[in-house]
Amino acid sequence: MIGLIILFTFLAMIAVAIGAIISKDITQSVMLFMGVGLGSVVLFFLFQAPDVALTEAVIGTGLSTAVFLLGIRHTSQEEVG
Amino acid sequence: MFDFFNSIQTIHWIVIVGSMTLFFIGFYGLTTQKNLIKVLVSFSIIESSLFIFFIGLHYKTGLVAPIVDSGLKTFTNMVDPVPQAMILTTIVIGLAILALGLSFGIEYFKLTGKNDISTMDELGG
Amino acid sequence: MNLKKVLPLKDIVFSLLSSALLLTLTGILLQVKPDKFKSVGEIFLKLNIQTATANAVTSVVAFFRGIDTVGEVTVLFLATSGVVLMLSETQRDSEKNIAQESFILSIGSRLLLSVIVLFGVYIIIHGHLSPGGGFQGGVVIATAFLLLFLANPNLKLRHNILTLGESLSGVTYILVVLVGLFKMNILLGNFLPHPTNEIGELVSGGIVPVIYILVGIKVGSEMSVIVEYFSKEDYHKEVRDV
Amino acid sequence: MSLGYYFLLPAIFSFLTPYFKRLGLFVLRGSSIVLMFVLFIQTLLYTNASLPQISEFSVKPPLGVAFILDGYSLLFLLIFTFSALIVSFYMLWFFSANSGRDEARFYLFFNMLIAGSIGLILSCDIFNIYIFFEITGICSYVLSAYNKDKKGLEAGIKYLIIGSVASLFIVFAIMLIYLQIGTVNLGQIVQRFHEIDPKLAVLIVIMLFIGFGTKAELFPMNFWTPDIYQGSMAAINSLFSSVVSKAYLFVFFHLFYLLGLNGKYMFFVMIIGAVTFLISEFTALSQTDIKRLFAYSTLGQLGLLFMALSTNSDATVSGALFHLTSHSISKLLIFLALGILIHKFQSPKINILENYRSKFLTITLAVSFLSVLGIPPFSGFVGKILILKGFALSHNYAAVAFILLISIVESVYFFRLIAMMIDKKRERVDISISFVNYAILGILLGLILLFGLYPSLLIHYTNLASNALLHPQEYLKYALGVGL
Repeated sequence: MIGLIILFTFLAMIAVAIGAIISKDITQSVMLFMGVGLGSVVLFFLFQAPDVALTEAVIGTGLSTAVFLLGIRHTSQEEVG
Repeated sequence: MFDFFNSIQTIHWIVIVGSMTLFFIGFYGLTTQKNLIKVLVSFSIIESSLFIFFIGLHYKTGLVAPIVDSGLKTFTNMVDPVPQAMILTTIVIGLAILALGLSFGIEYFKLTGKNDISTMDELGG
Repeated sequence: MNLKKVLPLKDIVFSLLSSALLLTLTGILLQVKPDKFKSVGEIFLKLNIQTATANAVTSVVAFFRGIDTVGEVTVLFLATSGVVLMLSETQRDSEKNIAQESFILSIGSRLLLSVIVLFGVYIIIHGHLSPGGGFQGGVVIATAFLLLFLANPNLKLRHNILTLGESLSGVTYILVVLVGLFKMNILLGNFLPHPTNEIGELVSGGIVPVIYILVGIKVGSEMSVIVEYFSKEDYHKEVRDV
Repeated sequence: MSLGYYFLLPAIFSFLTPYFKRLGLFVLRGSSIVLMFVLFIQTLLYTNASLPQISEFSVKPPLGVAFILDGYSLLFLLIFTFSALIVSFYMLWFFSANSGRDEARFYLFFNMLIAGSIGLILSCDIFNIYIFFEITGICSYVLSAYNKDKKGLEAGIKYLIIGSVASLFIVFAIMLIYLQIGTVNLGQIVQRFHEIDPKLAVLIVIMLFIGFGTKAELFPMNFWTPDIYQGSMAAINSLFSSVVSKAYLFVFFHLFYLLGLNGKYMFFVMIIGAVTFLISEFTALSQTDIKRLFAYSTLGQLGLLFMALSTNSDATVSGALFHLTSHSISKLLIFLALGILIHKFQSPKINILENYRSKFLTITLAVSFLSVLGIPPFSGFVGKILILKGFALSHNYAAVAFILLISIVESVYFFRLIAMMIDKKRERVDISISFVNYAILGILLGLILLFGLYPSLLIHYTNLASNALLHPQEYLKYALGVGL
C-alpha cells in the first residue's frame, strides 16, 4: 500500500512542478511550488523521517512560500517585468 | 499486487525515477526561465527532489524513525539519522539562499524595473 | 549575455540533450547496489545511548556533527544580514504610508500570537525528545510575527531586543563550543552531565538541549527580522533613476 | 592553540558587530584588524609547529569532523591571513574616503569570507566543506552587491545563481558518496572510493568537478567571473582574486590528488587549464574596463596554475605553488592600487592610467605587472621559471612552448598598460596617497622583491606544500584518526 501512496504522491508532485514551471503568473507559480513542498512533506513522513518532514513543512514550504509571496509584492506580477 | 508495490526494491525504483523527473523539471526551469523568481522556484524544486532522493533511498521496510519512545528503549531497527541531519542542514541553507536572492531581486527591481535575468546587461565588455 | 534571440532549434536540441542526460543519470542510479559498508549513521545509532538523547537526529545535528550546525547558524545569520543590508533604506521613515488595519484581524492575531509562540517554544525545548528543535521552533515563532505583520502593517519590532537575542545566543553558542575544549580537551565536548538512565526526560542529554535552545533563540530572532523586512509596505512600484 | 579558532573567532566577532558599531567606528574598524592580526600571528606560530596538526569537534574522526593543518594548507593559510590583514588595513582608508556606508555589515561579511575560506582548506569532512562553501558563497554574493547600484546587484544576482547551481552539484555528489560508502570523512572516502560502482564514480567525479570547477573559475564554467569582478569594488576583487578563488582551487586539487584522479584525469585537467589560459589572455587584450581586464588576467593565471598543479610531479607543483603565492601578492597589490585610482577618478575605464601623476603608484603597479608577467628580478619570474623547469624535466616541451607563447600575448597588454602609465604627453592630475596606503603597497612591493631575490625563503614552504599534496599519507592517517 505504501508503495502506491508514494507513487501517487510523486505523480501529483510532478504535475504540480510542471505547472509551477510553465505558469505565466508568478503568484500561481509560487503557490504550485508550495504543492511540491507539501508532497515532499508527505513523502518524508512515509520514509520515517519526521524531523525532516517537520523542517520541510515549516521552513521549506511554510516560510519559503511566505517569503516568496511577500517578495513578489515588491516586484512585477507578470513573467516579463 | 500490493506485495509488488510494497517491496523495497519497487519503492526505491519509484523514488529514483520520480525524484529524477522532478530534478529534470527543475533543471529545465532553471535553464529556460528568465524571471528571477521563477529561477528561484526551479532551484527549490531541484533541491526538494534531491532531498526526497536521499531520504527515500535510506528507507528500508520495517525500519522506524530514529527516536526512542516510551515503549522502545534501544536504538535498533531505525533508519540512518545522518542523512536526515544533513538534509535538515541543507533545507535551512536553501531558505537562506532564497531569501538573499529575493532581496537582491527586489532591490534590482526597485532600481531598474526589471526582474528578467536575461535582460541584465549593465555588465559586459 | 543577451539570450533574446534564441532559436527554437536550440531549445529542441537542448531538451533532447538534457532528456538523454536524465535518462543516463536514472539508468546509472537504478543499477546502484546498496552499500556494503557500515555507515557512519549506524555507528552513531549505537553510540547514541551515551549521549542520553532520545532523538538520534537531534544528537547528530547538535552533537556528533555539531560544527555543521554552527556553520548553518552562521549561514542563516549571514543571509539575514544580507537581506537587511539590501532592503534597509536610509530614509525609510520619510514616506511612511498609513495602512488601514482591520480590527478583527489585529485582535485575532494578538490572541493567536501567544499560542503560536508557545508552540514554537515547546518544539524548541522538546527538540531532543521528539521531532523538531531549534530551527523548526524558531521558524514557528517567526511565523507568529509574520501573522502580526500581516494584521498590522505599521508594526515595528524592537530591534534592540532582537539584536541582543541574536548576538547573545550566537556568542554563547560559540562559548559552549570553546568550554568543551577547556573542560574535555575537545571542541564541542559534552561537558554537562548526561547519565544514560535519564533518557527521555526533559532535562537530559547534556549540552544538546542547551544548544537547541540557543539555536532556537537565534533562528527565531533572525527569521523575524527577515519576515519584517520582506513585509514592509514601503516599496512603491515607481522606478528610480532609470 | 587550536585550529578551531580560525572559524570560531571570526564567528564571535561577526555576531558582536552590532555592538562594536555602537561603540564607535574606531572600535569596529579596529576589531577587524585585531582579529586578522590574531589569526595571522597564530598562523606564524604554526610554521614552527610539527605538522600535521589536528583539532577535533565532538568525537574523534573518522566519526566526527576535524580540522587538519598540513603543509599544503599551511601555505594557503599564510596567504589568506596575510591578505586579510592587508585588506583590513586598506579598508581603514577606504571607509574614511567613502563615508556613510554600512560599515558594520561590510566587516561582518569580510570576517566571515576569510573564515569560510579558511574553513574550506582546513576541514577534513566533505559535508563540512559544503557548509563552508556556502558561507564563503553567501559572503561573496553580498560583498559583490555591496554597493547596491545596478552593476553590483547584477553581479550579485548572477553570482548567486551560478553559485547555488554549483552547490547543488556538490550536494548531489555528497549524497551519492554517502549512499554508496556510508561516510563523509575524506579519509574514509579515499579508503573506500575504489569500491564505488565505476559508472557512479565517474558521475561523482563529474559532479564534484562541475561544483568546485565553477567556483574555482575553470573553463568552460568561468563565463561569469569577469562580470562579477566588473560589478564589485576593487577591494573585494582583491579578495576574490587572492583568497576566494585560491580556496576553491585548494579544494579542487586536494580532492583531485586524494581521490587518486591524477592518473585518469590529469591530461583532461591540463588541457582545460591550457584552454582557460589561452582564451582568457586573448580576451584580456580587447578589454576597456580595467577591473574586467584584470579579471581575465586572473583567469589566465588560474589556468596556468591548473595546468601546472595537475602534473603530479614534485618540481612543477612546487613551482606552481610558488607562482600562486606570488600571483596572490601581485593581484592584491594591483587591485588595491586600482581601487585608489578608481576612487579618485570615479571611473573604471582603462584610461584612468593616463590621467594620474604619482611616481609611487607607477612604480608599484609596474613592478606588479612585470611580476605577473614573469620578468626578473621579481617573484613572478621565479614562479614561472620553476614551472617551466618542471615541465622541461618531465619532457613536456609542448607545455613549455605553449606557456612562453601565451606569455607573449600577456606581455602585449601589460606593456601597453605600462606605456599608458609612463606616457609623458598626457595631462595628469596629482593624486594624494594616504599613509596607510603607502605602507600597504610598500609592504607588498617589498614582498615581491624579497621573494624575487631570495626565493629560498618561500621555496621551503612550497616544497612542504607540494610534498603534502602529492604524498598525503600523513594527512590520511590524521583524517582517519589512526594513532591519535
